[in-house]
Amino acid sequence: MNAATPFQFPLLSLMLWLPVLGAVLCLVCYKKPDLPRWVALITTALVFLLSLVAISAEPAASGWRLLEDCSWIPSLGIRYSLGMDGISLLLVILTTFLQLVAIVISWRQDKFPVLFFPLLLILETGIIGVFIALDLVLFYLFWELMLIPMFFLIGVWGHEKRIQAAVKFFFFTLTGSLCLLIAVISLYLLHGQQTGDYSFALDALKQTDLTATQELIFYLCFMAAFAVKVPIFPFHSWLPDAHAEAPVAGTVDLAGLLLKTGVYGMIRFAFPLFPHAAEKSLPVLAVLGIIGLFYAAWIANLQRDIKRIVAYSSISHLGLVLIGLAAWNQIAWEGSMLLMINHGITTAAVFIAIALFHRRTGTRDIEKLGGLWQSQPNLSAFFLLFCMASLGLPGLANFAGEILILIGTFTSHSAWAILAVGGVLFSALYTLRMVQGTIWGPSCEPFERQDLLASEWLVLIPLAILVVVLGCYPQPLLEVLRDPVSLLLQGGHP
Amino acid sequence: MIVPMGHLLILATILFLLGLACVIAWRNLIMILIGIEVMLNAVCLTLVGASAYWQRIDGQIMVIFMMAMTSAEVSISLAMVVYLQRRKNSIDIRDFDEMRG
Amino acid sequence: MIATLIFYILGAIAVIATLIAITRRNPVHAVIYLVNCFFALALIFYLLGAPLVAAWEVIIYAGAIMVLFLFIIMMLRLSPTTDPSRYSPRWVQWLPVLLIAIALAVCTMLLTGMDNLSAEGVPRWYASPRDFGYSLFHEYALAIEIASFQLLFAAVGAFYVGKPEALRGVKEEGR
Amino acid sequence: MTSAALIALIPQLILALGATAVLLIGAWLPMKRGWHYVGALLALVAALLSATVQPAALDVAGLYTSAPYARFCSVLWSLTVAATLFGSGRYSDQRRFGGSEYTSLLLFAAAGMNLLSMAISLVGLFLALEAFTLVLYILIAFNRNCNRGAEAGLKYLVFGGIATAFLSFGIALIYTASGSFMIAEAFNALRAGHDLTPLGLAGWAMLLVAIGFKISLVPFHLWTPDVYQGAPAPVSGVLATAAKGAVLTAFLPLLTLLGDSGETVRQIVWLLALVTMLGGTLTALVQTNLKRMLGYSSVVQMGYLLLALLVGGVSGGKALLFYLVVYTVATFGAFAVITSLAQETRELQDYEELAGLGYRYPKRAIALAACLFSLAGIPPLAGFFAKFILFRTAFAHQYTGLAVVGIFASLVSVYYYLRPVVTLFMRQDEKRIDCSGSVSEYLLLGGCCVVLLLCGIFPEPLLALVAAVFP
Amino acid sequence: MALLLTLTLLLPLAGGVFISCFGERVAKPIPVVVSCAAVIASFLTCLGAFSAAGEGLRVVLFSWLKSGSFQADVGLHFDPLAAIMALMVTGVASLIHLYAAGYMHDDPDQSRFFALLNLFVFAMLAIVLADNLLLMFLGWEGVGFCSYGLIGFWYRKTENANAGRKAFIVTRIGDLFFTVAVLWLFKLFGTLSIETINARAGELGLVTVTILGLLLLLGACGKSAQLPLMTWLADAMAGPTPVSALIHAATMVTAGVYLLSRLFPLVSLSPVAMGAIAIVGVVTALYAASCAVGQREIKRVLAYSTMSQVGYMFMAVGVGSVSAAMFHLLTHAFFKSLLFMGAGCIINLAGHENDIHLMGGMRKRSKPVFLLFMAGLICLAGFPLSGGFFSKDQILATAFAHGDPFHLAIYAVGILTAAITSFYSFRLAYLVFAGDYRGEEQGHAPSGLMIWPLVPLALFGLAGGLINLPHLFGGHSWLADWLGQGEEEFHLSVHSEYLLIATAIAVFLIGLILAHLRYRRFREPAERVVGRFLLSGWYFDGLYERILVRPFLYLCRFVWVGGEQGVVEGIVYGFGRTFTHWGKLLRLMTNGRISTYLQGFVWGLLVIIGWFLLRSVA
Repeated sequence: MNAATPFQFPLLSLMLWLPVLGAVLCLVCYKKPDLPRWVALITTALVFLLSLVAISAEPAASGWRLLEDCSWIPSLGIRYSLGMDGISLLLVILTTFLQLVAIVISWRQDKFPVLFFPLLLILETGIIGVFIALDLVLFYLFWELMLIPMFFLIGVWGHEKRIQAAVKFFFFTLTGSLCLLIAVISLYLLHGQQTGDYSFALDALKQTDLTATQELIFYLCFMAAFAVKVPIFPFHSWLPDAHAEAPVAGTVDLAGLLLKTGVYGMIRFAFPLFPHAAEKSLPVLAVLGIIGLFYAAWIANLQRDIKRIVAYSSISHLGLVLIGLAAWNQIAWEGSMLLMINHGITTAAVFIAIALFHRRTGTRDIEKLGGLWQSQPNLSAFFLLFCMASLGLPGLANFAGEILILIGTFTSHSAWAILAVGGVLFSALYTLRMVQGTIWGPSCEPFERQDLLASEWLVLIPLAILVVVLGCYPQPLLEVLRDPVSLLLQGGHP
Repeated sequence: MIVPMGHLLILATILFLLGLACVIAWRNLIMILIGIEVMLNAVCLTLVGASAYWQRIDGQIMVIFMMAMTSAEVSISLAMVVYLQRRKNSIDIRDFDEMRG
Repeated sequence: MIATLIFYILGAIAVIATLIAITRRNPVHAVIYLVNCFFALALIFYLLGAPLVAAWEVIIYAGAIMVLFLFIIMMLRLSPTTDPSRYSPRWVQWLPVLLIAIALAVCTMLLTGMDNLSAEGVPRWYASPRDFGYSLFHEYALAIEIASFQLLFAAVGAFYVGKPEALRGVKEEGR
Repeated sequence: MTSAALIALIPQLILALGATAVLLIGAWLPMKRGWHYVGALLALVAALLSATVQPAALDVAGLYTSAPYARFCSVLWSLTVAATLFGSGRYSDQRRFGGSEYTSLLLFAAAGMNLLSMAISLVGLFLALEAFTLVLYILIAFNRNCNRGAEAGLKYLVFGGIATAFLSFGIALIYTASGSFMIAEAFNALRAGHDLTPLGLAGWAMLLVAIGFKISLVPFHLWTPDVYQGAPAPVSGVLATAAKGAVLTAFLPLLTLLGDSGETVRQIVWLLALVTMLGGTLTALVQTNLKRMLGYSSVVQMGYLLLALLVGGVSGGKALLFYLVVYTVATFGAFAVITSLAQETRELQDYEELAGLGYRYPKRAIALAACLFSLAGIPPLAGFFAKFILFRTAFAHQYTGLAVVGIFASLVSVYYYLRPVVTLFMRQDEKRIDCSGSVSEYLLLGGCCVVLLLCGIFPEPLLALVAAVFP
Repeated sequence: MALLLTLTLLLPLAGGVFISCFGERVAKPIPVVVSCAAVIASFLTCLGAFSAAGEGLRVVLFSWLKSGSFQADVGLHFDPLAAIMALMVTGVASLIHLYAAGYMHDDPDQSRFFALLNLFVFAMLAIVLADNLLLMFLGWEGVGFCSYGLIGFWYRKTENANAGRKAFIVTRIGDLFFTVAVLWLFKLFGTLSIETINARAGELGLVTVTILGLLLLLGACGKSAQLPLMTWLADAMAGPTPVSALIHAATMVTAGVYLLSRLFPLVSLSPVAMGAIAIVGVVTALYAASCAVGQREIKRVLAYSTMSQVGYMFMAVGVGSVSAAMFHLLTHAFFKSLLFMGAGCIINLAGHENDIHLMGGMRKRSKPVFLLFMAGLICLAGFPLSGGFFSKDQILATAFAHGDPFHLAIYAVGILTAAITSFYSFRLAYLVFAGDYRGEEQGHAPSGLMIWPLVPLALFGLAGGLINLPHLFGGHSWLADWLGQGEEEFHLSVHSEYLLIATAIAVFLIGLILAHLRYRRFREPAERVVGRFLLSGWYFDGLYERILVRPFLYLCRFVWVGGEQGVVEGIVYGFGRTFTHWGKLLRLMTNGRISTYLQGFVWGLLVIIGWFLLRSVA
């Protein structure tokens, strides 16, 4: 993975920068308010296709399917190096797909579309970049690049308490990532002093030999950033606000993608760079995961805003993912990755359905909603399907990941797994409560009685198909995940 | 040299700080400017003394520049005084605290 | 020897004059006392072998600047009769100021007095106008230019700021 | 005063003589905006020359040097002034103070700043500093229909005078201790073992007070917000960028020349940096006026820059220059936005008035947002790399504690940089204030944004340039 | 064969998917036709594949989850047990579909109903045919979801929806234990294949087996509404009658029994677990029977009786006779679904009146319904030579045959329960059919589609004894042989068998007579504590409300208000407040006064000078 790799078609860069190009185009043609939509749609569609093309790339011996590496800021030792292995591949595809969905679902966004769509596109670049950057500074740049667009998406196009939510989100994330920055710089300096070559490349920095305390401190700094994004239990309080207040596109990206960047950061950077510290921290992670699993589920039981319910459910699910990571074995990790992807799809789908309900009824209050099956049977059916998926009904998306996590965890740490199983029950509680309050019971009066529009069908059907297919036949994904996961497990662990 | 440099410095310091005291104590713009003049003169004294001590001429030359600078500054300051007097009909600096926080 | 004695006397005069000057209620008196101080300083300069500087001290400071002050004071009719209490600090206000000033003075003097720049071996020094002028217009020619520019633009500024008539047809800045 | 010296001085001469010429001709030829453009042109030419002309001799009459470092700075300041002149046409016309005086004063200020960054002799330093300070007294109070302008002028005048006194006393003391005005010699003479002679320290104390005033370090910073608020927006821009930058660039060699004997001084600078970063940040948090907030932000930024000064030497210098460039562009851009949002009679300063302007004036609002984000150090804007390099340098030179404090401060600072953005974009505008801009302003802002973005994505060229500046 | 088996499983799925996707968009009858066709076809294919069951048939469709050492296929395993069960499920389901076609005839959204019904059949078949526990778990949860959707089918009434949710949650609690058992089994054996597990069960230690057994028991309790997880079944009657007939009588509630019989080789290794199963079964049987006596709604009576009959099945497993369990399961499936559908007809006759105290005289209204219903009732009550009689008797006999006091006690309670059973059966009969109509509703006669499917069920129910006729009556206990347990059946001495049969008949008669005396002519019963106690199912709901639900909600509130809003948010906003507070303080320094600002200068200078002085003194 040095400059010696022969020139190849820069697929990654293309995927990465196409959205920015689209954003620029949108801004250029700001005179006509309709054009940005189309530009955004076409761009995201193209990127999606590109990401599908990326599947064809065969993994090399090093595990990387695609690599790009060229000099960027030599005087600081920063290189422009991208790499994509199985995990990144799946996450990138998820990203491009959900972005497409987000664009289509917010098609009728008529408040300031000139800025809305470019921001979405830039956000996409940021997320993709995070998933494929191999240079720590590059990674950090993309990590921060996700921040501004999301901040504006929440703050400008969000709901009632949007400003507070936006600022809160901004601050939590920034606090974490500044810790990350400090650690990165110090690690870089240390490595430079030891070896003489000042570089931010991941592989180079892996070679740094650190004392236990140094390693622990750096590890904690890294984890601070990732823990906020995941979010791990005590650092989660930005998430419900952000999810609840963001517009539908923002929520889709937040729940579907941004949370995953945290986990990705852990497995790609934090664990491999500081294996010993990581090993020591695993029980803590597991405990935090379990706490988050229960804590969030319990709180979700009392929420009235259905978006908040789903938001807390995300925390809960990622707690499960965390447990899987902490179990540190093939099955659990594959399960975690799978659950990340499935959770991305299901939760995004649930949020979309909720947004559609919201458009029709003008409220997200579980007390005011109800009986929507009467006026919107199709939408409600989708909603029911997605909810069932998210409470882990076998045969639907989430179950596959969850059961793998549970099995993997049980084989190494039975107690954690048993607790986690308990957590799964609570997810049923709040999910059913939400379903109950929304589509069953005596019916509330929606503003618009009409069921689904064409564009909404267009979004919901693929999601539904994915939810079912990924539940019944996740094997291809597992195939893709197997080798990279085992590599990371070896690379990360002494 | 007629006196030790140290004594000169002491004298200069006293003058300088007297000027400073004047600046701090007075609310009257004119008096504040006067205080500044005093401080500058203390500086001139130091420079002259130093040039005598080091037997070098450039200390005195610096004094000339300071005088030029001072006169320039004074002209502007007094113009400002006039201007303020005309605007607010006061040269009490306590009357100029519109901007705060 | 005499010179030294005169120096101390002059120094005392300068300090006292300044002390009185900065405590006068009436700016005019202050200016007058300050002129005294400047004369004393001018003499000290002379004793230190800087006749030109002494001359300029008298001409520029005592002559030009102070007169300018007087002129402005007269022009603005800032007599103490206009409510003296408004402008002048009371003793209560002087007290902390003096404390601070003394503290500073002590510190500075201790600091400056620490390395003794004694006058031994330093001969009398006399900067003749000739070599003064020489070095002024050789080494420091550029500086002269800059100073002259300064004066020019100071004049411009003073003129601009002091322009009596307010501009017509411009609404007062709201804020 | 040799001819080589004159050649080396050409840019500054162009500025000064140009200023005079503009003044004289302007008396006969009263055109308003035209003079701005003439002046901008002159400044540009000066910048161009100082960028291109490589003088034979570095030393200029024993007062100044035309080393690459100095030339880099003079380019920077000349450009700033040129931009100010270019962008403030409409603003000054509406207030009827545009024209030859304004132009010539700014040009002369530019000359002063250039000379200040070039000074190698305390006399030269003193003269240059005074040159543009004097001009700024006038420029701050230049809008004669505004009480706040007058008040700001007064405040700057009083403190400027006192600072001058301190500066000159410091110089005098150093001269007394060393017997020379040439900085290098003087500081060599000041050394006593690995510390300075007491007299030298006394001189340094006075210098520090003066410098602290000029670049507004806590606790000498209190005048800053008031003056920025009262002065006309373009002038505030110059105050916040060039005026401070020039002093900093003159300060860097002073501190560097002390070498290892400057331990005591560095301790004080360390302290100043600490209190400046913390005090400035905390006070800025509660501001509700854009110009005041920018004032405090400039205070905090100076605190960061002190880190680079402490490190000193080549690496510190590089970090300093890079940061200074980025800071100048961003801050200047912010003030340019204020300039361009200003109406006939008033500037929009309070956040309340900015509410929702982002919808009706998206271009300028975005520009402001970009500048503020850059100041906050959020990628992909240049501010990020500026901070990155700065803190990296600090870490590398064992100023870890201060660097961490700095990072913490910049974290908190995000809050007050976000507030205007939030009000611009996320509030509804009730009172539909109308403030149309002019083309030149748009060009200027566009330029700023482009620079910020480019330096944020490809900092390499600027880094290389900065590296080339230090031999 | 493999194809047939696959079709058996997939046909209902196909039907369900088709209806749920296009049901709304096609002409009205099509969904009904499709679903009935799908189920009947699946019944036929099952029948076709039946012969292959003898030597066991295995089909692997595709690999579902494969990761590391873990692998779970979508694989079917068709052995006698599965075969008999599958046949029953599809058969009963077909009849019920037909019945439902009539029952739901004019319901606006039939298609949702039939889609769920088909999906349910699929899920149930998945349980039955699964060759590994994960697939079984899929079916297990699937039936849960379908019953959730079907109980709350008339969702406009909140209590219906609540009943559905309750059913889901309570069964889910049981599922937790099942899940843990599955995980553990994987950890132990490295596979989830049922065969392997059964084969290698012997390797396990006694404690492990016991714990596993108990876990599985709890899982089964959830689905089969046994103590302590039985509270949902009575409420589940809120669903449409065919649903009650199919899910809550014939199939889903017996899934627990099936699970235990499936893993019998494992479970039977632990006497403790077996004992626990038996106790749970018998206690539930008694409890439910007692509740059934007190009920007023006809469907709730049947619900409780279902509960108690399933209790009998558990008891059978507990006393170690899978064949007896399956035997009772089958007969019960027949007569209980018959009873439910009959109840549906009766409710129609009574004009959608549920309360048996407001019925009576139904015999006059519709002869056929009366006959069919009575057929079911006597099976339930254990009328000699009826299917129910034989199956129940075999269970009791097996229990008795152990001979040790524990089993004798179980036998005793079983007998007692039998008495109560026959009592409430005939109570029901008298209240519904005897006398004159006491309500004022004007009912309507059920359509033919609702009558005819009952006939075969009635026949099966009455003649059900034949499939496992004891040797005493000249039978060859075919079922036991078929399940390969013929030889391990206990053979009692002839006279003790006669004794047992005599007691069975005796208790039947006792029940009958008591009911006759009490309910021959209708008397409005006085409100009595006992009555209310039984009516409310021993106040178990209130109890759980108090000891589980409320504390849980308090916990949630505590976590939310105390933890989230109090601590977490508090810390976050605390930071902000602190900073702004300091900012405000510092801001006071900038008060616009030049003199104040000068102070800054002076103090700064003082500090600097002072520090320098200190340094140079030192």
